[in-house]
Parts: sequence; structure tokens; C-alpha cells
Amino acid sequence: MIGLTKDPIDPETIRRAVESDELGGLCIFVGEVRSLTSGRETSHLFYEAYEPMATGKMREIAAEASVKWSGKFALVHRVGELKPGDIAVVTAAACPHRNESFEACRFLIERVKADVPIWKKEFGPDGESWVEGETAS
Amino acid sequence: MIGLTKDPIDPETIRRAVESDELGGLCIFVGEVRSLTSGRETSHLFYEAYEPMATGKMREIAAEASVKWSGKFALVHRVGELKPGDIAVVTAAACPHRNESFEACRFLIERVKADVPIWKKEFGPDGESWVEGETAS
Amino acid sequence: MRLFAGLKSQHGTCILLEVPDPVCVEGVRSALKARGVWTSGARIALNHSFSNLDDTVNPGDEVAVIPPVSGG
Amino acid sequence: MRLFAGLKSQHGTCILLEVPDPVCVEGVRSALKARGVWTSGARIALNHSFSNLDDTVNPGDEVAVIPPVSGG
Repeated sequence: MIGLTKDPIDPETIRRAVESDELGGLCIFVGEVRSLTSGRETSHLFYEAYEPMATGKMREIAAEASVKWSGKFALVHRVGELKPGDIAVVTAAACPHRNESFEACRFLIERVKADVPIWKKEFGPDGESWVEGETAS
Repeated sequence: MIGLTKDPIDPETIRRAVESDELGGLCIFVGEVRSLTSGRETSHLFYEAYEPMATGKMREIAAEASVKWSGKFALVHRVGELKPGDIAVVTAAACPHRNESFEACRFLIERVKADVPIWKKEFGPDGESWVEGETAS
Repeated sequence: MRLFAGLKSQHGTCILLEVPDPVCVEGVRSALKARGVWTSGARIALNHSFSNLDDTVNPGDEVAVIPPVSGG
Repeated sequence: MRLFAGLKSQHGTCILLEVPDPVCVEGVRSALKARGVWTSGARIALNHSFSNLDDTVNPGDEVAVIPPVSGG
């Protein structure tokens, strides 16, 4: 499973998509919308993507992971309006051993945060603003 | 959720137990029984625990994580007979940011593998044998 | 040229930019900066891939300004 | 003394061990090794915690031999 979705993300569906009898270690990262960001309250977020490029980049990132580690990989990002507690992104790596699964899962989320053309607009009591560049989430 | 169980482990239940609106990063490790270990086929495994000590150690490990990182932590290990594909262990860490969630989740599984008194017996075509010491899972 | 995030709020989803022919990505970037359509750390994508400054931009190419991303 | 894993298969769940009184964990370990009830890398747990070699073992303490663990 690789790509964007407008619907809620189910981490368990993603786990099942990567699991396999030969892959003993499975690491999953789930990024959720926080109610507070750097002390500011968030009422909701809007995620916008440059869709064809974002999807292409996500496939590229999974392919890069497949070169570095043997295993199965998934990355899914939600777009549209999200509230605190909603899942924005899930990355998952199933590998023969746990060390690779942690490394690969971390690689996937770092690459998503660095290079996938998705932006979030934060809405809170002080108004709305586009976030450009990585936040500490 | 911290402890041993004889029943199948549901990673989603564990994720929900640690998630919270203020904790944006959630890392979950799922260890499953492999069908092959170092080239040998596994038909099934039996996990035995020194139960009161294992439970105590797991609580101790979660408490150590709470000193190192702020967040919510879970670790659950299954005991009894497991087949390839079954989940043996899940560790989960929900933290404000993703870096801590990866570090804490990794810490939890490493500490389980090093210090929680649980042993596995492997059953395969060549017979059965107790495993002592860490395998590369 | 496709725009996103803050640049889209200021300038709209799409702008037309006059550039010399032929032009490379660096030329497009200069034209964008001259028009004030730029933000620190932005990159230019050509047909859905990040470009190099010396890539040639051809008629029909899809060009987009990618401000620093903030997914996740 | 409680035993687990390979040692349990060889010697049973529980063994009785005669030791001097008072005895520390190191003394228990020597007695176990003398009886062949030991495996490389094992540790001794006292009342559900890993012990130090100089901890005193008191009557009524729960003592267990913990072979290298293999959970996960």
C-alpha cells in the first residue's frame, strides 16, 4: 500500500499488507495530528498534496527502501481535513529481522517528511497558516 | 498494557492503549514467528516464561522508558504454543515527536530481548530444542 | 506553473510566466523570483520530479514550485 | 531452586540444593556448577530480580536460574 487517501487510515490494514511468514520484524510508524504544536492549539489541519508527484515520490521512496533492505514496505498519507487524534501518515516495514525493520521504517517517514510534496495548513484560535518546512512532529 | 498473554495479540488494541491527542508520534514493533530461522524450518514454537519475574521486569522496563522519554508505553509478550505468522511480542511507544517514539520503541524491544525471562523452544523437522540467548529476530 | 501552499494563497493555483526560449530551470527560478513568486527553500519540479538548475524546460513540461514540504 | 528452559528439561522444574548457612549468590552458583546444573551465560534471580554475586540468600527466598533469555 503506497499512496494518498482521503479516507481515515487503518494501521492494522497496513500491517497486514506487509506481514509475511518469512519476515519476523515489523515496525510501524503512525503520525497523528497533535492538539498542541509548539504551544499553539490546533483545531484542525488541512493537508494538500501535489497528487501525481506525491504518489510518484512515495513509490520512489518504497523502491529505494527495497534496494537498501529486503522486506515489504508501505507508506500512506492522508489528505484533506484532519482533526487532533486523526492519523495523518503511516509507514511500515516488514523485514526478516528487527534491526532492518526499525531502520527501514524510519527511513520511510524521514523521506516522506523531506521530499513528498504535501503541505499542511493549521487552523487554530489565532487563525490559519500554511506550514512550510518540517515541524518537529 | 504491560505483561504476558496466552491469547493472540492484537496490535491495534495496543496502539489504541497508548495513543493520545498530545502524542503525535507512535512507533510499534511487532515480532512474529518466522517460518525459517537460520535456514531451519519451524513448525511451531513454545514460549515459556518465569511469569512473576517476567511481568515484573516488563513493568520495570516501561518505568525505565518513562524516565527517559515522556509518553505512553506498552509491551506485551505471548506465551504458549505459536505457529509461523503468529505475533510473539508487541512493543509500542507514543511520544510527542517521532524521534523519541522510535528510540523508545526500540529500547523496549531490546530490553525485552535482553532481560525478560522468557524462553522459546523450537519444533521442526529435525526435532525440538530450547533456544538460549538472543536469536537474530 | 503550478503553485502550492502559501504561494497558492498569494498568487493562485496557476500562473503564466514569460521566459526566454530555450530556458533552463535556473532561468525559470530567476523569473519567478523577479515576480516575487518564491519562498525560501523552494524547489522546482519538472514533470513531477525535482529538477536540477541546468535541466532544460521544454514546451508542454509541467512545471511546479514546491515550497518546503510539511507532510507527516 | 526453580529451573527453566534447557536446565528444566535436564533436571526438572525444581531442585533442592544444600548450601552453607549463611550463603551468598556466589556460593549458590558454585554449588549449582558443582552439580552440573548450569549453562553458559545464566544468571541467578532472587525473589524475581537479577541478583549480584554478593547478595545474601535468606531462607524463604525464591531462587531461580535464568538461562540466557530468548523471548521476542
